[in-house]
Amino acid sequence: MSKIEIKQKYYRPEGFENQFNEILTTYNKFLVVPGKKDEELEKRDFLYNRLKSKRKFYTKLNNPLTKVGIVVVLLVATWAFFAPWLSPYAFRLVAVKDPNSADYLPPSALHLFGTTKFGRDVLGRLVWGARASLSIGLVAIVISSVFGVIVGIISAYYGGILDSIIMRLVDIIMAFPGLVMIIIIVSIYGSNMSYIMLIYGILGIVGYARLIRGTALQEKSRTYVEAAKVSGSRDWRIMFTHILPNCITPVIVAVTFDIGGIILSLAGLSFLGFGDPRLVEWGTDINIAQRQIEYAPWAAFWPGFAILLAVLGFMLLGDGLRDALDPRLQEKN
Amino acid sequence: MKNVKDMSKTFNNLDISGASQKMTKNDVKPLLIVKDLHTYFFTQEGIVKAVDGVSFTINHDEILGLVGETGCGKSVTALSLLKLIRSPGEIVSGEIFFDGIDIVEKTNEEMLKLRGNIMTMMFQDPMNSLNPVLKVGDQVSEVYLLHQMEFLKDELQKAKEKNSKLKENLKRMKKELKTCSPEGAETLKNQINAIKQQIKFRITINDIARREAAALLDRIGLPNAETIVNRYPHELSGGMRQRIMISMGLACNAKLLICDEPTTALDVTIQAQILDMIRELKRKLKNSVLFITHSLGVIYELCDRVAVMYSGNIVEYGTVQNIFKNPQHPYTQGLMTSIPRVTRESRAQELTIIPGMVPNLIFPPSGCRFHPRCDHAMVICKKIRPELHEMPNKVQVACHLFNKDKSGEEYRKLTEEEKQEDVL
Amino acid sequence: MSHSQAVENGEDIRLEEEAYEGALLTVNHLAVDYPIYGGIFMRRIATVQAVRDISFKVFPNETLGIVGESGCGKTTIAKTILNLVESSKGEIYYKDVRIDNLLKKNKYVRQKVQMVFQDPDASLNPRKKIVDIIGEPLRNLRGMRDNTLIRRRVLNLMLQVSLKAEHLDRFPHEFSGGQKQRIVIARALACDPDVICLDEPTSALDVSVQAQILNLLQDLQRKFHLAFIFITHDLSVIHHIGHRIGVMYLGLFVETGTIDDIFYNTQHPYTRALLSARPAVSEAEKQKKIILEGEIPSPSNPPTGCSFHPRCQEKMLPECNKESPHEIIISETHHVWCWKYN
Amino acid sequence: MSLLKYTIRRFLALIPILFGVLLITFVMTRALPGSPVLSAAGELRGESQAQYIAKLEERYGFNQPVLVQFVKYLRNLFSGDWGESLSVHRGATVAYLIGKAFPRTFEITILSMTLATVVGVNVGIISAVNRNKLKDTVIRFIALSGVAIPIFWLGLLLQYIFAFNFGWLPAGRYFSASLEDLEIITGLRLLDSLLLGKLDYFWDTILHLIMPVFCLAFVFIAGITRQTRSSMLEVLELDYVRTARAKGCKERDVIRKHAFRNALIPTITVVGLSFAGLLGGAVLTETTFTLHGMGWLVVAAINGVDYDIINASVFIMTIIFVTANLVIDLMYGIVDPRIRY
Repeated sequence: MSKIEIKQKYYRPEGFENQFNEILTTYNKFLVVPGKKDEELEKRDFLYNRLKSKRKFYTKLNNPLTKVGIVVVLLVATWAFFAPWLSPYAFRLVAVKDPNSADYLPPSALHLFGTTKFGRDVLGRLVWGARASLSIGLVAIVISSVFGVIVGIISAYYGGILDSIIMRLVDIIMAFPGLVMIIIIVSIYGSNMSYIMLIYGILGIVGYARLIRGTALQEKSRTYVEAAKVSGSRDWRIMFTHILPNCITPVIVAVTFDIGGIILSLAGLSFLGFGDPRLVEWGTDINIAQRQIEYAPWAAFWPGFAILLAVLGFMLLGDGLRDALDPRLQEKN
Repeated sequence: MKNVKDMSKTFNNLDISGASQKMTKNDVKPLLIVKDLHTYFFTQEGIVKAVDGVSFTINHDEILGLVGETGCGKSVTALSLLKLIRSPGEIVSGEIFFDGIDIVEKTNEEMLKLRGNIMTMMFQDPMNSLNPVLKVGDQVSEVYLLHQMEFLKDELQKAKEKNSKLKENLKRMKKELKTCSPEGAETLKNQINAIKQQIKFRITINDIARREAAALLDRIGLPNAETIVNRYPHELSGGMRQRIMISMGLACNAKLLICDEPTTALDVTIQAQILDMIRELKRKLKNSVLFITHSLGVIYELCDRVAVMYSGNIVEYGTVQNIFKNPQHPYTQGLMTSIPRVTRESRAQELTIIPGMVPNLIFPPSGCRFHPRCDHAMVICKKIRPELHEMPNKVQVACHLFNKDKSGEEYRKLTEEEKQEDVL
Repeated sequence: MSHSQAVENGEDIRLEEEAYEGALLTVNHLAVDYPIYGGIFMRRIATVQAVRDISFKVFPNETLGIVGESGCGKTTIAKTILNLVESSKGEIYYKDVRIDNLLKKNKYVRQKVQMVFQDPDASLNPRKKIVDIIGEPLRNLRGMRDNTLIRRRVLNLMLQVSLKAEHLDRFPHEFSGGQKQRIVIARALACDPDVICLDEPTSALDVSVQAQILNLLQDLQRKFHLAFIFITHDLSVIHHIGHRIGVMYLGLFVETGTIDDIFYNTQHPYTRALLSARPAVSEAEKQKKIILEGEIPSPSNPPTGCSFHPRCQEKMLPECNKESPHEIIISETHHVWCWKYN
Repeated sequence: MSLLKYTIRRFLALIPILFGVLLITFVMTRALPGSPVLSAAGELRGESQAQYIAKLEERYGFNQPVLVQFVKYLRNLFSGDWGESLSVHRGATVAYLIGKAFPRTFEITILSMTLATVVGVNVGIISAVNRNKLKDTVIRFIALSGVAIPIFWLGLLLQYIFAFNFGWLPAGRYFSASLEDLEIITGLRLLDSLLLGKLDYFWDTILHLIMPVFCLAFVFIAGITRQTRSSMLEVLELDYVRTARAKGCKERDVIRKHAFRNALIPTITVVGLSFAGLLGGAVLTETTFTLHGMGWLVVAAINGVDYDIINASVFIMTIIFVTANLVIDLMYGIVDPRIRY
């Protein structure tokens, strides 16, 4: 075979050119431009989607418990966001001292849930308290999940000594009794809201690092990672565009659960008296009211109920998400 | 061969002897009759018609092969026979008669007595099909414990009697020891020690079952059966695990053994071993086998008759010799030609292929499910689902090509566009 | 079509290159060890010799088949060539460039030597669109950045493997096994490779789909003058598509030769057993079965001498279990490692 | 690798962890604001107070660099001298205080974990078997509330209802003030009172323990139920369960014999870690019910800046935690024969 023949065959495979041009001239010109779609194609896509049922994820979430969870989370978020409009009393009155009212008043028309120490309205504190809990929870979770994911993926992907060192550090922090450690740190740095956020965030990194390391190790051994290497992807690209999207699901679930966990733990901290005293916070309320539990149970009951509600909301949502996202459960049916 | 003798002996008391076999031979009734079976899965996406009108029979002492591609409903058919279909699946209609028993009408409680006893099933992946935390012996002996309780109790009684006899002997000897001379004492002591080793402290029914399991594994040709019963599945190789799966099926000498792709996960040489073993066992035990596979080669080597499945239907059904020599249905023809053959002539030829792919079972094509991929597709193929017809060479084929009168618009050939109309 | 036009259409841009006649890939005495760690301090306590001593050459337009049962090291060879696994001994050359420890850095060689993996399901990232999957090598190796250009080139590749235009923006789980394998092949073709290692490309597929893929591979080979290293355990497939074959057992070749040599002039007892164990589909192919006893020994502790001797039914010489056999040249193309022919 | 070698290897790996924990705790205690000797100075004011503090600091070596103190502390620790309390219970040795607090914690832990495991595992199985039915939904909801409930709030509610409202149960502490004088044999009050044959003491302790044990158990039942349910669901879909059904096993046997042991493995982790966490002291519960166990001790120590108690109790909690981890891993090997060391 002469070189010319080879070239001809090589560059113009039979029939291919015509086929290609034909398709280009019909509807495919839209296909090669990202984001554009052709009408006929869309029709086909519609037929196709009829098969694969895009609503799968939403139908999975369509579980009574999950729906309750979503509603509760939205409710608590609304309280937190619209607290100034929803609260019957201004922040000054529920945070410091209400001069127009007395300590531990039973529920009445004026104070629907009664009052607590310094005559502060329980309902008002309940609404304002959502702010502290949610903002601390959210900030802490963002810190810990972002850094945890980065550390975990690097540790899993490179392995070796780096992995050993990171994991030993993780072991040490994990081995600490969590609440005790937080109490000690809070005692050292003072119970400032921003410190508390940081402490929860930093301590949480460890858990996320370990969580994502586990799944990333599994993903790392999958063939598509090798295929990406063969396609010339660099390490960072493999880590963050190939492996990360495939192991983010458990992180999403864990984040939902952990927001609840942090709110709960924060309440415990305040209950022990280590919370930020200037903050309107549910745990602090219970701490204040616990000595009067015999005479004014409402003052301790409602904040606790609010904690339960908020945490339960996140837990229900997390549970639903896990069911919906878990590939093992998904493949069945 | 020693093994053969042993086997026939033990299986005699399990009520499957040559004599009873002969009696059933005269009876022309087939062992299993499946009529128009429909098994659907009611999922959120829609109804998956996994098995849609399947009929076949299995005779006594015969291997029926069920061949088809992934997702054509082979395994679901097999699971339906044992009523092991789990929610959201359901046997919608159809009849299954096994040895005169109506399986579809049976309650779950009644099925428990049949499963593993007179009909049993082994699965594709022997690693996942054996419980990883139980010893192999326990898993095999469980079948005895479930279905052979009477037999085991008899054996237990025998063993206990033997034990008590030994104990009496021991007592007598001990008495003698006190009175006898010093020279005789030496030999007596040895005898006593020997007996002591034979006496078991306590014999339970589990011990008997485990002993039977070891004996079974031994008969099946596993070396060191005594030690293998005390191993865990992960300590064995793939071939050994598959043998253990087979032995579980044979423990009660089931009349029907359903093998769901038993050799797919194995290497060629091991596959040859296992096929050889199934063939041997079937020859000795004269039971029937439903062999499910996607490999035409295995079917050709092992089976007597074959049913070719496509997308929940049987399209061709007959003896292996006839179908492999002269396939009639376009799908079977396509399958046959798409296998690379190992002959000098076949090398030069390009493989002829079936275009397209297996249809989705939620929205299957109308009429004949094969028509979108068929070269001979006609208008009628799109409208009416063909029934199985008996052909001159005793092969049953479900295809409109073999209708007698083929004139009129109904038999116009479809164009490519028409074929693909409702295919996604 | 001019050069610039070709580039615009995302067509092949390698216009000026010469067709190459010599060996594209040369493997010399390759050995690969996997260490096993254990003990209190997790030190290396043993090695699995996945590949022990393998040499071969691959020429353009040719399919070299590597046949063997699971655990014999065939996949390891492919991975070593692609530098996914490090070799412990031996050299690998692409043309005359030594590539066994270079591949990670050298984009050019990555373009020229590509791989298709066994399980099409696992080798596609489930969270990426098809256009991104096939376009990945273009971005990384060709440095293409323009999305429209990449889409055009990807569309071109997809048409080559008979995929449709509307598949561009779908995700892998929406495809059947055969289509997935086509996607994988299209990705391997993206940068105009010379050599493609095919690691059991059809073993996860159904018979009819397997035939489609085999035909496609043959077409592509003809079109692009590709060299294939076809790894498989299915002898009928390699009989159909292959030109030369090496039969492997426990990390070593036991017999190499052309199709005619191996199938119609079989020498090694293992090859004979493999051939006979393959289930036949017609009277013409039926052979007397040779049932091998036992299973493949563990590669961490291979038998002494000829590694096949514990299962060999023709072993006759005392050397069999003492020393490993030498390479016996039966004809120019046909080599066998067995004491019988010494 | 043999079990022994594996255990040795794991113990060796513990050394750096324990060392790290000790060091970090030590440094952190020294960073705590205030000084343990401040309270010791008591009534003293002004010049004499400063002098007295300086004298005490000199005596305990607090004026030396932290690292020097740490080395000294380590030496003492391993020779058995855990130091003495400066503020919580001035003059008592740390070993004595912990020896008094730990059995109490241990008693509650054993009781509540036994209850939680038995109930949790069974309820979890029931829930998995009835997946997505009403029973399952109710169980899941209760289990999730158990995880979400603030334990101190639950404690307060129970106190309010049973102690203050109905007066059936005592509100807190281990025993009635009149029955304090029980001889100590093991330190476990329930066991001691039985050994001594003093049933009134026994009954009294039980009444005191009902509420805290229920509180703790409720929370841990929730965790164990959830874990058992999800691992059971996973196992029930596996091939060997299908094999068991094909053999003709009854559904009950399929669950008990084939599925349960495989599903147990993740549950062991949850039980083990909860157990370890509880042994380290349930800070919140002990505070709510004024039970003077480990949790109460450590919080009191932090409040009083009592260096040695903090160090020792954190050290003990860590040891319990890592040992529990090791035991869990060894248990895996017993339950799952695939795991070899």
